[in-house]
Amino acid sequence: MNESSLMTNLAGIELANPVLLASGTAGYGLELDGLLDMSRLGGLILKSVTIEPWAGNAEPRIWETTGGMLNSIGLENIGVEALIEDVLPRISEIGVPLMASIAGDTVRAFARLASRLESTGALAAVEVNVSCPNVERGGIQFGVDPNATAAVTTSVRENCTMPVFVKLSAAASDLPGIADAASRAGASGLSLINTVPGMAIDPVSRSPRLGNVTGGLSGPAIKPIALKAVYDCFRATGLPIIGGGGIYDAGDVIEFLLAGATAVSIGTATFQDPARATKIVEELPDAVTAAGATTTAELVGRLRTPRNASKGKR
Amino acid sequence: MNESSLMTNLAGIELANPVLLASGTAGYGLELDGLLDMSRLGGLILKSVTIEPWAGNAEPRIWETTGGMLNSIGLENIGVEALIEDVLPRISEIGVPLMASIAGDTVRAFARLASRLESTGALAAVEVNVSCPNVERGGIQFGVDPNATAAVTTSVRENCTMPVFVKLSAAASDLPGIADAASRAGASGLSLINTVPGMAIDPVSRSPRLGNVTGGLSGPAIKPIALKAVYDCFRATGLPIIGGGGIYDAGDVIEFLLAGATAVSIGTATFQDPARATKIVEELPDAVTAAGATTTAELVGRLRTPRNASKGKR
Amino acid sequence: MPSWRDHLQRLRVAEHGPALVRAVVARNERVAARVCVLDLRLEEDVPAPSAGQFFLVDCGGGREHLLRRPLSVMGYDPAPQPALIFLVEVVGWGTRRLCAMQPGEKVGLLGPLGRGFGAPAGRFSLLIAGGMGIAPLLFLSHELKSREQACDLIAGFRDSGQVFGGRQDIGSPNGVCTEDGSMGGRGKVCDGLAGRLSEFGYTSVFACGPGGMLEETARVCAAAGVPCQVSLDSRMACGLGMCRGCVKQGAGGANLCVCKDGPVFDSTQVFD
Amino acid sequence: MPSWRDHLQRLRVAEHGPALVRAVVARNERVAARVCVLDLRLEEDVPAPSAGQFFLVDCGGGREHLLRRPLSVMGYDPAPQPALIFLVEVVGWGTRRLCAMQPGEKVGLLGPLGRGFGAPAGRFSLLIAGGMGIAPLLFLSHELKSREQACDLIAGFRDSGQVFGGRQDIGSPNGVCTEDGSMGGRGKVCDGLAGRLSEFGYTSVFACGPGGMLEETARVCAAAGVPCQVSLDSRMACGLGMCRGCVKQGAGGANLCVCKDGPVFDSTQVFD
Ligand SMILES: Cc1cc2nc3c(=O)[nH]c(=O)nc-3n(C[C@H](O)[C@H](O)[C@H](O)COP(=O)(O)OP(=O)(O)OC[C@H]3O[C@@H](n4cnc5c(N)ncnc54)[C@H](O)[C@@H]3O)c2cc1C
Ligand SMILES: Cc1cc2nc3c(=O)[nH]c(=O)nc-3n(C[C@H](O)[C@H](O)[C@H](O)COP(=O)(O)OP(=O)(O)OC[C@H]3O[C@@H](n4cnc5c(N)ncnc54)[C@H](O)[C@@H]3O)c2cc1C
Ligand SMILES: Cc1cc2nc3c(=O)[nH]c(=O)nc-3n(C[C@H](O)[C@H](O)[C@H](O)COP(=O)(O)O)c2cc1C
Ligand SMILES: Cc1cc2nc3c(=O)[nH]c(=O)nc-3n(C[C@H](O)[C@H](O)[C@H](O)COP(=O)(O)O)c2cc1C
Ligand code: FES
Ligand code: FES
Repeated sequence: MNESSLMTNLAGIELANPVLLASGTAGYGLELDGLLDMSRLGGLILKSVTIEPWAGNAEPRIWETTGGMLNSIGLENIGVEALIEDVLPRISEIGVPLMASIAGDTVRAFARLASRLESTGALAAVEVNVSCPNVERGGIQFGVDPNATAAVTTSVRENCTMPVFVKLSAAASDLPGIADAASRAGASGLSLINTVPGMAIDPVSRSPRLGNVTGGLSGPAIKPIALKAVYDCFRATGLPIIGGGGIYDAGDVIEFLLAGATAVSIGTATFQDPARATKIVEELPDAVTAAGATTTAELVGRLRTPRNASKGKR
Repeated sequence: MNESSLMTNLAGIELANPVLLASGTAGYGLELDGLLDMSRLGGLILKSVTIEPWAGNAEPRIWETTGGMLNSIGLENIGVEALIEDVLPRISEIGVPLMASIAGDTVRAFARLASRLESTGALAAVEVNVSCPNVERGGIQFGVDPNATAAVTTSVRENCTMPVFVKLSAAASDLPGIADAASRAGASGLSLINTVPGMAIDPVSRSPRLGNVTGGLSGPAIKPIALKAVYDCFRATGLPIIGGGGIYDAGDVIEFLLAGATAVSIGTATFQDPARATKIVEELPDAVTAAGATTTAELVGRLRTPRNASKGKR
Repeated sequence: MPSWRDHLQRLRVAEHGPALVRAVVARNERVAARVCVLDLRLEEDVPAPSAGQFFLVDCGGGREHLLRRPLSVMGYDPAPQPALIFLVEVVGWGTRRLCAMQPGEKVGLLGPLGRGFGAPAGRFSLLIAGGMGIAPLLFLSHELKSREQACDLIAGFRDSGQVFGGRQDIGSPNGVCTEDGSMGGRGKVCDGLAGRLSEFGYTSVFACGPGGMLEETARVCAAAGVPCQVSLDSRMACGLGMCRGCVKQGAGGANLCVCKDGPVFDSTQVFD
Repeated sequence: MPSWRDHLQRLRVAEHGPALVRAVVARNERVAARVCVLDLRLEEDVPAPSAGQFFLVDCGGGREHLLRRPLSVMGYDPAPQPALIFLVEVVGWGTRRLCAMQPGEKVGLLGPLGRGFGAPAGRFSLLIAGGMGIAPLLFLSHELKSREQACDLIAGFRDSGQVFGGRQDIGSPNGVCTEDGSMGGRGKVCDGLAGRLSEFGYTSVFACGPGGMLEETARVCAAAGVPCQVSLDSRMACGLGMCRGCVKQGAGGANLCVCKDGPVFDSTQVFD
């Protein structure tokens, strides 16, 4: 089994393999230089940017939990102009597809960000972050509302020609309905899932562990939730999906592919080991073989569901 | 610090301490006899019952995940008549407050169950399970819809005089809104949270780990999600709350009290150790002292939130 | 549906019911590439287990690996200090942890659980083990022999990395085969079972192993008119019949609660 | 806001940047009730750390405890085989795991990370340590002395369960006190600091310890006109400046990235 077995077509973007670094856990990519061979990645999703630089939330911003972590960074970022001027020229040298992630508190802001980023010619796609649990406006409030999600998607779609991935949260009563709204509004694909809203408290000082009180849960703890989100949305929309949430090894990647993801994103696991994503790329061919396949592409959505999976039999 | 420091008034029910066994992880209580001293519990919430006996879902039904487990039991239960005839007379001997949990696929079914159970005189309260992720109808579909939740609550409220706790799922876009709907419909309190929808896949056989494909996630992995649900719903409604989800030790109990729970439920941790709930009761006075309090009651909702917890500062 | 009345009748048997006890690793011996024998000294007493019963073992997973792992009793020594012997194959986190334990480390146990093997029909029993299924059958063989009831035990393994050939105090199988022929005969343990039943005139069969092997064994026994008891495998959470997590569908669609009503069932309860 | 231009300028320094390496526990010595000294032999080379820099240590938590733990370098020996020395106080899962490690066990390291202490102003430095803050200050004291720059190191601890009095190859503090008086003098390490500064004529102060102690030190130094560098503590995820998890609000509300722009800052950057 060779490297070509990992070739991935993600909504028209050719990736050498389906393994991407997730938004926000790999910064602007440059920080990881020297710690992993970034040219071996399928691609890189940059930290979400807003129009203006943003300072983020009160400290403390992170807390480890059982099998995961909470964060309330609050989208601290350098702003789109600094991204374009300082980051893109240098990170483009790596030679793998780059995706920008955009966040805004108005529909117009998303549209402006998309068109401004498209003009650089340096990006393969844009990810629309309507699911950040850590900002007052424009985050998860958009992503749990089908109309707001559709409005943002439409305006991004109309303001750029790049593939548009809408990143959603699992904290929606009717996630497939929201995915469908994004699909109808012209999304090229979905990105699932963002962190799950949560909190932690110090039982001695009685204070919240995060300065922002609540935050977003990520890591292996949420993997079952993320897998179901991918499974449900793949069945509801058939759109290409970037699946992630708790991925830690190549076996986890196979699970996401089977649930319906075309590519995957590695987030929190990068903290455990900055080189984890490339290790996963190395392990992936064997995991594909173990699953009885010869390419990752042929595993997408190929979960073998039992015949007798009936809910509530008597 | 003595035992009286744990006395709890839960919507008018006097509990010796705030520690309850959760529904579904302690069966009908009788099974645990001899393994823990049940008379030392605050109370016991029985496995959810339906009008007719119910056989549950296809196997396999459980799968361990990082920091938690998935289950898709599908409400297998002996039916309300067997509960009344065979279980209640024997379990009542323990002498701690008992709560029944009821599940149905119509509003009428919930009402019938409540009135039938009230007639026994053996129960301190009823928990309304509108949040089971593992049944085709009448589970989480009710619990993520404010109107359905209100309709079920109203009909239970009108058909019994016991305190009514509505058990909700965190998988709702607007959980505080649903809690509020339950409150307006006459709920005496809330029970938060039921398991979180999720799934797992065998990356070798390509099959789901559960016969029912999807299931509900419980255990420490979901504790941050559960705490936030309690915090949000306490602030939205002020109702007494039975908080739970991933509780493992007395420190976890303090976290839930601070977030706004009046009592707590121990679920999955009972599998790790059938006597865990009573161990928690034993540890609780020290944890209360460590939190700088003299009674559990004075900790309820007393999270110390920072002054500067502003979302998205610049 | 099983009889719920029966189910409830069996509850509240605290006197002879399972116990929560602590044990200390007295010895941990690697007996094959992936298998070890764990001798545990009990710090408190437990009701005497019978063959086919099992314990839920707390491998020290804490919050991170919550569930206890089911392990069949392979040997039990009531005196002078009560001790249990388990056979463990490394398949995942918990069994890896157990096989890495050093003498002196503590383990939490819940048991004995479930219903073990019933009395054999007739005078000559065949015990058929697949993989770690050998553990409860060595215990059964020991029990039968101590009651002077004749039996043969044959054991099949995937490969030599799994073969456990017995130990003096526990006994050993009468024959061993591996699927890849790397040790003992080559083949599956129930190959030629029909011929063996008639040739030696076994009057009762006991089987423990993978599902496919149990089904094949049950089929051959049914055809030959030999009563057969099978011990089932299932994932478990409580081990006490209360969570309904281990339930499997048996003959006629009935719910079989493996941890409480089993793990041993008459093969006709399990297979149509 | 910090200058983002600056931030990005400091990126892509792979040549001298941190490395991901494996190390082997060479020695693990309990030096107080809650504290141990861990000598790690590096299997690969790392850029030479300077005093105040730290490593993110993978304590083997896998999926269950994902984050690496930050530990300051207390000692570094480049030859013959490069080795690092850390001082570890048990406070939770990761530090408990580290302190239980046996010689021969492997540990993953990421580092050296951050910016260490800058050059002292003037000729006579005072180093003030609170708790485990002694680790980087012993390293700094060693560095200063090897450059023949004079310094005194005073160390305060909560109680005797935390006291580390130094080791021959690392050096030791000039004075030790505990808050409960259970070892050395009784009191806090910055009690009477103003008097000490003027009495001995220190020209530069370096401090590492709890937030309150740093603030007090900074205040006294500012009043006395003595330049002061402080090393901050913060929870960390990446250690590389990319997740913004460690960011603290400094003077004038500026964002301080503790892992990358710190942990050492000029006290005026931190406190208004
Ligand atoms: C009644 C009974 C008796 C058993 N006796 C023995 C024995 O004597 N020796 C032995 O080596 N094995 C025995 N097993 C199988 C043993 O329980 C599993 O191999 C073990 O639970 C795997 O745990 P793990 O953490 O290593 O694997 P993981 O795959 O990490 O476990 C994940 C989860 O799945 C469960 N699980 C995985 N495989 C099995 C399985 N085959 N059966 C039940 N649950 C499983 C685990 O308990 C755990 O909850 C028995 C099983 C049962 C039901
Ligand atoms: C730059 C720097 C240098 C440090 N140097 C040392 C040293 O030399 N010796 C020493 O004993 N300790 C040092 N610490 C503190 C040490 O990192 C924590 O005590 C340790 O991370 C606690 O981990 P745990 O798993 O034992 O505790 P847990 O409470 O289980 O940890 C939970 C989470 O919180 C984080 N955390 C908890 N306490 C702290 C803390 N005080 N600082 C940062 N993160 C924390 C952990 O990293 C982990 O992510 C240093 C901290 C920093 C930031
Ligand atoms: C520290 C941190 C920062 C994050 N920042 C962003 C972000 O800026 N934009 C975004 O879309 N997602 C962000 N995420 C979410 C991740 O991209 C990812 O969707 C989530 O963490 C789940 O995946 P994981 O479990 O692999 O980390 C962030 C996550 C973490 C832990
Ligand atoms: C095996 C299993 C069965 C359950 N059955 C029920 C049930 O019948 N009714 C109900 O309301 N909740 C049921 N629950 C949910 C628990 O009561 C509890 O809300 C949930 O597991 C979260 O708490 P925990 O993390 O402490 O387990 C079940 C949970 C498990 C793990
Ligand atoms: S394992 Fe809980 S009922 Fe069998
Ligand atoms: S720890 Fe990630 S930026 Fe500092």
